[in-house]
Amino acid sequence: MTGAELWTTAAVFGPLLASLVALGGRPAALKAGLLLGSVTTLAGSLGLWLQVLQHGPVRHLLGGWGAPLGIELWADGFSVVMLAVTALVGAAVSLYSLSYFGDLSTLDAETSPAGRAARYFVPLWLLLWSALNGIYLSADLFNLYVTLEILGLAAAALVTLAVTPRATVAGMRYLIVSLVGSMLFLLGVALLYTEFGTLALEELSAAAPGGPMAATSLALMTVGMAAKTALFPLHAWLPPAHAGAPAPASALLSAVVVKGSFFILVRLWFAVYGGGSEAGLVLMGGLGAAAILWGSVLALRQRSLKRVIAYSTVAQLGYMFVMFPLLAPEGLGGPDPRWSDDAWIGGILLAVSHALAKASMFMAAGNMSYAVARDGLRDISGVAHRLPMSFLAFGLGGLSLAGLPPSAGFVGKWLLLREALSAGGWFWVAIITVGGLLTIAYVLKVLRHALDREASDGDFRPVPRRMEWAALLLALASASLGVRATEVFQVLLQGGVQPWT
Amino acid sequence: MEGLLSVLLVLTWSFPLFVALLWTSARLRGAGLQLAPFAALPGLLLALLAGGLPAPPEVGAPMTEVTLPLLFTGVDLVLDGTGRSFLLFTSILWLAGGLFARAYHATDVRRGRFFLFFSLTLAGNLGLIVAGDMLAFYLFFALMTFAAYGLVVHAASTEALRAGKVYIVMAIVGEVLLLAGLFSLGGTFGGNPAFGAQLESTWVDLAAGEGPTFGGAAVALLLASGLGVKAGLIPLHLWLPLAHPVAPTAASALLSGAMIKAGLLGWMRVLPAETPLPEASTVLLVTGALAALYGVVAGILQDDPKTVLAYSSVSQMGYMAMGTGLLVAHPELAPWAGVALMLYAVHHGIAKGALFLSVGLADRVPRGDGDRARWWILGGTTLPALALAGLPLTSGALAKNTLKEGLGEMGGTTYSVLEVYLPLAALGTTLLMARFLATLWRRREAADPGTRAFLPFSYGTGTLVAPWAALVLLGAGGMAWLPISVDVPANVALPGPGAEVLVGLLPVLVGAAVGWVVWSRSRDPDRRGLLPEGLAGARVPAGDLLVPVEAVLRWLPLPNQEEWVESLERRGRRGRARMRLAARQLDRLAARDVETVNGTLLGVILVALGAGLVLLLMG
Amino acid sequence: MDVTPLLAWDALPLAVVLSSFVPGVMIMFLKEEQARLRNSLNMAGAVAKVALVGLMLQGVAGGASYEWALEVVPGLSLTLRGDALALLFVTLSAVLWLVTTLYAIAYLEGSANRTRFFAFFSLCVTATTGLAMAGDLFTFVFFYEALTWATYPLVVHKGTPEAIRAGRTYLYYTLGAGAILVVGAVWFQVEAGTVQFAAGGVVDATAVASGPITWAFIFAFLLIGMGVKSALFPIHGWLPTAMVAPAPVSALLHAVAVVKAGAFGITRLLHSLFGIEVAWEMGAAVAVAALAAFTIVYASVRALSQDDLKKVLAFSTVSQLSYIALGVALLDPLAHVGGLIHLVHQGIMKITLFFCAGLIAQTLGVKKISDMGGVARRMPLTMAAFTVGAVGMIGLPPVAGFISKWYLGLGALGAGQPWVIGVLLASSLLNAAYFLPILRTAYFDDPDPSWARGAEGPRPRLEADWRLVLPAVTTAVFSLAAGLLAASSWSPLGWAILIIEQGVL
Amino acid sequence: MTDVVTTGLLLDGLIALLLAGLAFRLLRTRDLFEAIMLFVAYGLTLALAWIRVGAPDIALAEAALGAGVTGALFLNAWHRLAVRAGSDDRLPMEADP
Amino acid sequence: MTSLDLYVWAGVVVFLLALHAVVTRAHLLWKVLAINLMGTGVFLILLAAPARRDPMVADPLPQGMVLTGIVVAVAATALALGMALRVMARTGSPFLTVDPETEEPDPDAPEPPR
Repeated sequence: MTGAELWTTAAVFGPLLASLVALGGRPAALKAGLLLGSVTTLAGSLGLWLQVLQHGPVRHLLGGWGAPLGIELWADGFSVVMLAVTALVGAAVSLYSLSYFGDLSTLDAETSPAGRAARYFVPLWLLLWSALNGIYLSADLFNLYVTLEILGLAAAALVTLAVTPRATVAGMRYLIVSLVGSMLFLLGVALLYTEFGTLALEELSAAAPGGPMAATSLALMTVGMAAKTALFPLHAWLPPAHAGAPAPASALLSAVVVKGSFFILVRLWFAVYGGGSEAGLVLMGGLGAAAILWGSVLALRQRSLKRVIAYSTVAQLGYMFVMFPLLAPEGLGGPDPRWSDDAWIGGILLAVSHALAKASMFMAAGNMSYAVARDGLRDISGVAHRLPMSFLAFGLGGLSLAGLPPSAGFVGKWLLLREALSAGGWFWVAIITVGGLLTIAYVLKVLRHALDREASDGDFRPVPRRMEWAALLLALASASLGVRATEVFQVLLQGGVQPWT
Repeated sequence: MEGLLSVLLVLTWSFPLFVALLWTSARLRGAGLQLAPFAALPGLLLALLAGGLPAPPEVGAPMTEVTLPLLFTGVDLVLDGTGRSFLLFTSILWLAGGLFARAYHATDVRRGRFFLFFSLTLAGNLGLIVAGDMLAFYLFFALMTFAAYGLVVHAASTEALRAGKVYIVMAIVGEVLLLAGLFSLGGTFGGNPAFGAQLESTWVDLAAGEGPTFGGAAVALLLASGLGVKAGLIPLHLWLPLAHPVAPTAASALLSGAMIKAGLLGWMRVLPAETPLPEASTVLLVTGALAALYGVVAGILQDDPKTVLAYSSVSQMGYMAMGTGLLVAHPELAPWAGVALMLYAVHHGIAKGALFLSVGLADRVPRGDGDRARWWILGGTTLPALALAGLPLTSGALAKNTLKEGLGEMGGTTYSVLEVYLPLAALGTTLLMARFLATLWRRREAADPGTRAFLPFSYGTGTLVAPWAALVLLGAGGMAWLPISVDVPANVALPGPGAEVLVGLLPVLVGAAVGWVVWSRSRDPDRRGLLPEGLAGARVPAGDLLVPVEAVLRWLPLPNQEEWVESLERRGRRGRARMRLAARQLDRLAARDVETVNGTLLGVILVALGAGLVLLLMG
Repeated sequence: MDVTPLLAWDALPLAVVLSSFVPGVMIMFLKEEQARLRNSLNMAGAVAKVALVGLMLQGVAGGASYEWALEVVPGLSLTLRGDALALLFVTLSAVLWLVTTLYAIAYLEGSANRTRFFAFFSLCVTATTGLAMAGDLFTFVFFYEALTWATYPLVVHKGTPEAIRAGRTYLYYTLGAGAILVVGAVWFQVEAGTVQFAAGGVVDATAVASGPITWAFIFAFLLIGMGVKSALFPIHGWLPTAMVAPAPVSALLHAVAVVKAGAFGITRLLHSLFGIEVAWEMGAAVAVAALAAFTIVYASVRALSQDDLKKVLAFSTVSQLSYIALGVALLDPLAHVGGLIHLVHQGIMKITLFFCAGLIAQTLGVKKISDMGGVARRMPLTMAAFTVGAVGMIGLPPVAGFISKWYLGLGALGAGQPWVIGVLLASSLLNAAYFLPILRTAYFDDPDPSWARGAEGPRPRLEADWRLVLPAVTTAVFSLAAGLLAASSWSPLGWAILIIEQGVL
Repeated sequence: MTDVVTTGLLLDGLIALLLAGLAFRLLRTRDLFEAIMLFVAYGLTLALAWIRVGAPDIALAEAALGAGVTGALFLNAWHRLAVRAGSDDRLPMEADP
Repeated sequence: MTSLDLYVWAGVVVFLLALHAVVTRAHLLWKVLAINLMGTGVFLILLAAPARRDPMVADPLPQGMVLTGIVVAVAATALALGMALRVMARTGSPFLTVDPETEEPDPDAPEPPR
């Protein structure tokens, strides 16, 4: 087995195996599953990272069969970065979930709701992890469809682990949106296959899809993925679902699950379709801009902690779509459009930064509501003085989101701005800037309540240290990534925007 | 000897500073209190020792010099002839004042604070005399000015605080004007010119219009008026008549005797000696002449002896302003005018000091001791008063005659005018002195709150009387020592003691006669008012011009800043309220986010897509 | 110890930055009760920083220059450069950080959340030293924005509604302008092709002439970004509000870090990016000068009507800061000297004033000027220090403030802008008008009888905790010394002249 | 041949129409049980269609999974709903709100 | 018009009808039904449309995909029905609405006017 094969196998099948282990249901099985999943994905992503950095994109034919029937795994810089971020977030969330549901060794899975939640959470999460890694490493459309479907089902199930009616409804709505999205995607796949007779991304890319059928299929897949990514105006399912889920699930959903469909979108638009059409890119950017504004404004108006963060996800996802028009600053004319490295690195850095920061913020928020047993902004008054580490984590996460140094968000925004300014795209400049300010405003709103000392005399339930550390470590990673963004830069250039040309 | 002088040159101002520094430590404060009255001794010593030196080869050349290159922007300390004269009488005055104050404030609970500011002011006053460059002068000048505030408001009464306010406001205005002038000089020179040749060449450039700001005359007027606040030049004298009566007696003596001379010294130092500036000269001459006369008129209409003396200072400084005016316009007059000005300064400083101390002494005459003591005081006081009036054979006459001598050299219209003006002014001074003696006689009670506690005359005699007597004697016997105290250049011959005795005697006699007539015809049972019937009700309020100025300021509708800010904030609140309203509407919209967007929008998008799909498939 | 090898160590700037960063991060993970360890870490960091800065000073005075860079993404790197100009600011913040740390330890004794406070306190200084030594605009903006958020927890430290409001105002202003700064910086990079700082600027005069409007906008964006921290007129509002923070924070805000970062930024903008000649040709420098001049007068007028001592000091800061901008915007080396030395002078004088205000508030509970009657009798050392600061602010000799004013004035005349003299003098007048009444009240009014020392318990030897008094007196002595010994080569003035001579401005 | 082709086309048209009609009916009806029954019927029709397009193995899977298992799942859900609806009249079985 | 075209058309019609129903029918079970129908619509297209190019050769890839798709659809249906039943159990309603009577106080309720 070559290195690449080993690492890809570890990344995809490690968590799957772990999920099976965790199905055992006993605390030891849950712990073993989490450990196995974290270790295999961390090792797999690190190994692949080095591999890709040194040798460029790598491929792995599962079982030795080639297309069309064999399953091919394929990794370039983009895959590896997403894989690594997911591994980081996943490891932290795994650590977090060890304590979130209570002491696993004393939990009675049969009678206590927390025990039941824990028993479902761990295998579901590991399954989800495997699916996500599968998405990042998929080389063909059908594979993407299957992993996407698993991802959607597991994610929706995670939301419903929270027992409140609100969360249940939100989870159901999420499931429906997700299934409809998958159907749209599958329809698009069908059309593509009809037209080109292949599903392998590389071959499709070589065919340079064009014409009405290809356009329709791209439109269908885009709508489907946009619904799953909660791109404005298809975002409405997200806030109740992400806010309603248990904290570790919220962290996963907001940080990495939406990135799965985002990953597919980027692959489709740029790797397969060579950028699609200019108007289409601007439309995506415009939707992203609208998402930034609308999500931020609504985040500002929320009165519960997790809702603020959930709406913030809507807004931050907008940034990743603002990347779309900036990627091709000189238009798509000609066979080989000049892709902008600035926009590419900047956009992906923002995605990475958002993933780390959002996970830490949801975990920190989980700690705060864990301590006060409530979730309203007014209920967490004074929590900064009781949970300084969680508060710090939230603050650091917030500053990453807002794109303040030393976070990767700062470097990412700098690069995006540089591209926008070089291209004279003042609209994008304004959106990026205003979005950052609105981010500050809603993060500040939470900090303000947390800092309020006058009302800090309620009952506090002690928060396990492990949960605080998980949030803080991730926040620190997100806040300090900017200093070493060059690592991400190097690996992202392996393959780049359009890896098959 | 040279080394000793250098050390003294530094000690002159640093010793008082050191004494002041002791105040910051609670333990050493007592020692500081003991040392403060003698803090002027190094200065006096320096002046006396330098007097014994052989005269320097040329006028204005330094007798001794120290450069402290690290200090400030590099400080030159210089003692030249002018400086020695000023240092001499100034340190004498400070010594006398300090000793007087030590006794006078013996039971004052705030005497610690008094001597703190006393030492600081002293450091500034002596420092500016030995300052050899522009910025060093300004440094000490500012120190003196601001520290003296503490002396003015020492009593902390309402009047004292008002006087202090006026004093400090005018002082700051003066500082600003002075600094503006210094900037112009510095900007022309490109740094900080030393007094003497460097400054003179700066003036040459300025007068030639090469300065970055104004012409020479304007700069000279800026400097003159900035220093003129200290010198009590009309109309910048407003603080003088307010501050003198309320300040402790010793402080008044120092303010009037020593500190206002700093203004004069400043004029002599910074204004050009060889570059004629006719416009500036005219202004100085006219305001000086006005001040000389106005001081007399306003002074006669006062009741408080210290206020009378204050106006007398205004009047006397008017003479010195005239002298300076001549100096600025007529470089050829420089030696004469310079000598005359210095004589004036020394003479007036000592005499005025003596007069002020008299008031303080009179305050402390115990009631039981009656009139005999008062007669003694009055008798002693008359001597410096007469000297001030210019009685022949006194220091005043010497100063006046020297000035005339110089003017005679010059001739011309100015001389003719002055020939008439000066005797008239002398007459006025005599009348003012008469009025002062009368008000002093009437004064019965201590004016200084906080020192009302009865002091046995016997206790205070030694310490209170000794400095007073010393100053009286020095003031009266000035003729004997005054010429030695001033370096007289070879081309200037001081007039002898007998010169113009008759001319000089006349105004004094006339003044005394008028005083006698008014005295004897007064309807006042005490016959002590010494004010003609017609003027009995007329009074100039102390601080004269200030009264209308204050009225105007009160009347001016100055914009109320707080109201303005308030209105801005009101507007901000209204804006915020509007924003809240908009936000609530947004909330309503957002509450429908889920249903609205999910249902309608999703439906529309999907149906549109489906329709497009069908069309494509058909095609 | 032989320090020669250290003197040639290129990573000295990084060591200076880390000397506060490392303790700061360590403190973040300490428990609230570990006060001794926390204080030791803090003081060790502060002393180490001063020592390292001392080394660099020695090196730079001998003509050396330090540069350290870390690539962030290709084309953008964090560059730290220790040259004479950077060291002017670094020395100021290192020294003042040391005294402020001592002060803060005593000031906050026994209060809550000290771990957070001191951690961010260290981070603040880290950011400040970082931006002081920034070798390019990217690094500058990096630390500049970091400074903003690092200060926020300090401003809201008290956790009162008022403090939280002030924190919000602070962030809205600074981050709002920070966003504009980032756009300006990126735009600058796009147009100029570089973000390097270089003496005399990196902007080509002919490029400016061909696209004057673009460059005017870039300048305006950058100026707004820098101007908000240096509290230029329309964007100064956060500073008086932020005075609700504890006294050591105010000291940090007003003297050591935040506002200085802005003023230093304006210096960099005018000299290292555009170059002062180009800035004058564009008309940008004169705009800065005019804005600064207006701010000087306007803020002083606002200070006149305040009764809260710290608020007066805050408005005074707004006014005094613009001296720096004014000085560096004029086209004359003497004016640059004036502006640069005021960077230091304002710092040491204002920190003295805030120390004293904090001392008085802490010891006597007095915060309003109208309640300050007779404070001088109860706290003579404090008021002596305060007097030095106030006199310096007015610009009276021999305190440092006069030296600044003198060089500014001479420079203004040299640059052919005599109107500046009027502004300086008006400012002096106004400063006197609001500082002198404070002194009068403190020295000449009668004290509150309840203040008598030892009213409860034994009479302490000193008027207050020595760790509070010592910093105030120290900085007061600095203020005096910076004026009295201005002509020495190690004074701020001497160093500023070295900066001009070495041509690093 | 033509007949075969025509017959085949007719059959395919019938199946296609049936698919569309069943789908339309089951999505429009207000009766849940009827809808589920229609869905099972739809599934079986679909299996026919799979045979017609030449995928008999899929037809098998469709009949077993698509119609059989899914239908059973729906019936189970309907049953539970009906049981609850009997005790709780707030559970509508038919109408949209 | 071949028979394959007919199936493609049937797939399109079913897909669109089902899509419409997913959006417009509020009842969860109908939504799940509709999603199933959407899937079958896609399967029809997937099998029939590519085959139009060369009806004689059976293409194994779409068949494999549809087979997998059916399995996935069953799994999804099972999960969806389970969740729908949970929704009904927890909210007492088969619709995607939250009944205010059973819901805990809304943390997002507007603050009372001051």
